[in-house]
Amino acid sequence: MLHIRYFASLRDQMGRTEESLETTASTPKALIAELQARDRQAELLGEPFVRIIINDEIAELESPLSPGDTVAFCPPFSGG
Amino acid sequence: MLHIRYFASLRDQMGRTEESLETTASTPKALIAELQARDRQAELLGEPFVRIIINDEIAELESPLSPGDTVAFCPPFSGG
Amino acid sequence: MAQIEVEVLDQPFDPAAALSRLSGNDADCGAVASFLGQVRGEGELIALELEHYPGVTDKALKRIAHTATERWNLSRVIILHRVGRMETGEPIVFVGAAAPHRRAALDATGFMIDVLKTEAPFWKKTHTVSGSHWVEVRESDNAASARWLSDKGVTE
Amino acid sequence: MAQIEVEVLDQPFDPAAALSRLSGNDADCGAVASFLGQVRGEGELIALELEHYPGVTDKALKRIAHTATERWNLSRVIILHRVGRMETGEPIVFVGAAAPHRRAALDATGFMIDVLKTEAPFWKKTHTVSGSHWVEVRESDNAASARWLSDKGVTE
Repeated sequence: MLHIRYFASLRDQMGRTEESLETTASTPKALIAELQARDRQAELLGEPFVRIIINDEIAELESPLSPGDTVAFCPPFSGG
Repeated sequence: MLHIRYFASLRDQMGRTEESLETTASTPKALIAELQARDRQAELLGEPFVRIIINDEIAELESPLSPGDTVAFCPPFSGG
Repeated sequence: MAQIEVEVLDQPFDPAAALSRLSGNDADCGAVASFLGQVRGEGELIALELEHYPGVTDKALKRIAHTATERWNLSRVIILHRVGRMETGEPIVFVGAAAPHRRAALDATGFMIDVLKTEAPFWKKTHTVSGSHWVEVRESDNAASARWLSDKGVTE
Repeated sequence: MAQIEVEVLDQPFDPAAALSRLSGNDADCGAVASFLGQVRGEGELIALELEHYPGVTDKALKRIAHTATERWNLSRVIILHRVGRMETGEPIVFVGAAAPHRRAALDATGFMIDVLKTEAPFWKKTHTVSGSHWVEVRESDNAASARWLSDKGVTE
């Protein structure tokens, strides 16, 4: 199982703040494909500008995922 | 006649703060030559690092001098 | 060892007090550079709202401050960043560096504000009379940050 | 039109207050950069003394501030410079710029402090336990200033 969080405009897009998902996805890339197969709003998660954070560390599309991990999908950062 | 001012280390070197000089020097370069002919401490005034200010404006060795002008000889600026 | 002060705040802060802490009273620190970002009043703006990823932002800011102290010879570094709702003129971010020499202080300050824009999970939303929207990232911000970052990004 | 505040002071000044004036309450100024130089305590230093050319320094600083407002889009500029005798930790110089965008504020601040070092008639003397001497100009200061100046130097 993975914990998934959505931030800012991606939260608006997905219509939810977080969810838990039973999945065997072993990378964010595989997870995104699974979410896209499930619902149309997830289309945007595959865009190159999306930033991925796994267990509070900035990660990549191909970073390894383990059961229990928290994966966050973030739009481009715009602080400062 | 010209008014001459010396600042910081050049004042120490010349042993005076200011002086007035009857001269026909029409550039700082000519004035320096005249001062050097007069006393040995003026040697340093010909060094390339010396900054010249005429009537409160930064000037050059070849800038024109007129009677009554104030010419200041300054070591390199070290503010900030 | 450089002193590092990093804070994510949900209440207004005082940039002048931050500058005073930064300039401190160390004997070894002749140069203090700082940058303050505040809410710019634009046409229809009512308020700016800053969302962040709690825990991750704090860690990201500490990492940026720490990287600055590794790249430059610094005595003190400060990064303060607001979250929540802000009105026109309120401070959003304050970054600064105190150093023995001015180039280190100036460069470290530019580095921290540029890199913060792309490496810390903050998101800005503007509330205007005609609606609310998320602020788009400017390509120039990405370029400014990329200038400082190696392939490895900001180091641990 | 940018606001310009330039002052040569023979008494200590408060950099935090200067930052507050700089950040002001204009709607159009989101970015405020500043640089503070203060007396660095070095081994035997007792005091630093700053001589200047009255009248000329003031004019030189105004020119530098004015040139900054011509080169960058700025809302406010401050240059404050101490003269006289100062102890360790006392502020010597404060320069800063407020602007709609951060790059202008940061670059203008770097420009002003770099150019001030070679274009304004100030001279530093250190008083130490073993004697007094005039501070030598560092070649790196000349290079930093030259980076900004065209053949014509700072414009009228």
